[in-house]
Amino acid sequence: MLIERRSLLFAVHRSENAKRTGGDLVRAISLYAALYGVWLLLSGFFSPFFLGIAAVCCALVVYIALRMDVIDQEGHPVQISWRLIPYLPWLAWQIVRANLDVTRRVFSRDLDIDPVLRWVPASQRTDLGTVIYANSITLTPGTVSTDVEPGRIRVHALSGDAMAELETGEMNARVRDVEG
Amino acid sequence: MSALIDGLTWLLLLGGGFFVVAGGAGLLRMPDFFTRLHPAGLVDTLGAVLIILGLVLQAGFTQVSAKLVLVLVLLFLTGPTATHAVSNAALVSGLMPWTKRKDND
Amino acid sequence: MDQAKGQRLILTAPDIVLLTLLLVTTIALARLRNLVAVIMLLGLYSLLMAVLWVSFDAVDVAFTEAAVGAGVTTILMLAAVALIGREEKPHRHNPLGPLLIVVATGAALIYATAEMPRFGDPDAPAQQHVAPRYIEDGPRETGVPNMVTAVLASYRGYDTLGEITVIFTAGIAVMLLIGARRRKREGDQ
Amino acid sequence: MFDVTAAILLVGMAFALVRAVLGPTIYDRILAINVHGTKTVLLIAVLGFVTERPDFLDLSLVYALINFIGTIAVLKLIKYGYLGDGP
Repeated sequence: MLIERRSLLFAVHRSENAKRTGGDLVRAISLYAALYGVWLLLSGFFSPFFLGIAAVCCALVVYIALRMDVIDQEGHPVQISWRLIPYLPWLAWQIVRANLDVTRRVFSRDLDIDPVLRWVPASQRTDLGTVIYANSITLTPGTVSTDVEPGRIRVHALSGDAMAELETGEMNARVRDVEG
Repeated sequence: MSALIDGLTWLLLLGGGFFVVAGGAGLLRMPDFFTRLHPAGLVDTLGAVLIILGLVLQAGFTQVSAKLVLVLVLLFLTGPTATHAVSNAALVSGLMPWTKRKDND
Repeated sequence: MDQAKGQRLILTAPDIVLLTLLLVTTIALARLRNLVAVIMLLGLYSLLMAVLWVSFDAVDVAFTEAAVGAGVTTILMLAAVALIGREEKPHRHNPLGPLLIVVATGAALIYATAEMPRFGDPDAPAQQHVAPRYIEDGPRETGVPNMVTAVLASYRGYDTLGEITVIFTAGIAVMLLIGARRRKREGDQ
Repeated sequence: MFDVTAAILLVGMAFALVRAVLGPTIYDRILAINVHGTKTVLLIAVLGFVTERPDFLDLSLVYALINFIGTIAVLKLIKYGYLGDGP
């Protein structure tokens, strides 16, 4: 039941190794730093009064996050952030290409579409990797991930071409590289 | 320099507007729910990116630009998740995707 | 804010488009029978309304509309629909009487607006009374950068405290009611 | 140039609104309202530039979040029939 309920959002299983470790403290501190940074960015006031309020508010949010038990590898993925950098430009290029393709189909006179619904393999080791892969599929117009199971993703594609491109497995391999 | 930035902004804003309208038109033209998911993606991705980039060009290196980029990041994190959730819910509820060939199983 | 914007008398083109979209949404709302669809369209109505507030330069109202109208209200009404079912029952009474009352009330309200000052009129009583003091001395006296927040949380602090107490009490009462119901159902199983 | 963009966005919003009113399934409406929400976020950002007060952007941020939470809450109710921890 727990798995099914979580699947509404991410459709992944909570991994067994997500038990509490010393890494939690590091993650809590880095979450605090990130929250404080966002506060400074949004507020733009630097008087001691506002900086003090910021410190209290961020501490409260971190405390609530700790109580909700959402500070784990999945909720606060510090370990893969730098490996995402080479992946994002490639993804952006894919998104641009897919956008042009879908736009052409939308405006073509007889709606040049041939939708398919099929499972594609997802060979990521971690849940987070699978989520990145599934979200990358959805971000690329023309393909939408509709269901996620361990090791495979059910994809609805607007055309056979988009599905064929996904089935070459290039995106799958690149997301696996992001995991390291 | 200013004219160049203005020209680029025009280009980005009109480009973004084009994709936003294309997404809306697709939403109306497509035959069923699952095919409508794809034009919705147009609005979420290039439509949003181009318009926000155009605004960033006009705002320059300021707090406004930082907020605009934050809006973009939020849209990119929540957009696909919401799309996945709605398509998954539709699939689970038994909605069948429209297909071109009637003999498809 | 520049003068020309503040003193405008007629609606601008975006306002008219937004009002038209609001009208379409309202008609669809009245015709729909599926309550979940109704709640979602109400969220959309709030969305349009907030943009209209922004267009009227009332950003703080737009904030409230966004947080309360589209956010909290949607969730509360969904929670209510989860308890009462998703389809509206067909009407049994004649809708003509209520329609007459609504039309009469609306006409009276529109008649009353004739007495109101022009939109954004700097000579209106609301702009002449205490507003200049808040605008000129607010930042110095309260140390709060946002003027609306300065008025709500400082000049009218006790008033706001009373409001929050009322809302807090109501919230706790609602949670107790819903929570009690859930526990009873668990006991049944 | 910002008013032109605002006009284009309004056209896009009208399209999404028509789809939200027509349906036919509940999921079509959710999708249309989600798209409409994205366009609203963009429109509020653009309107801030039209009136030359870009501090309206905080509202865009709030909307980007609320739109997402609303969508997920509606879907949760439809899929499971309850909102809290369950009946």
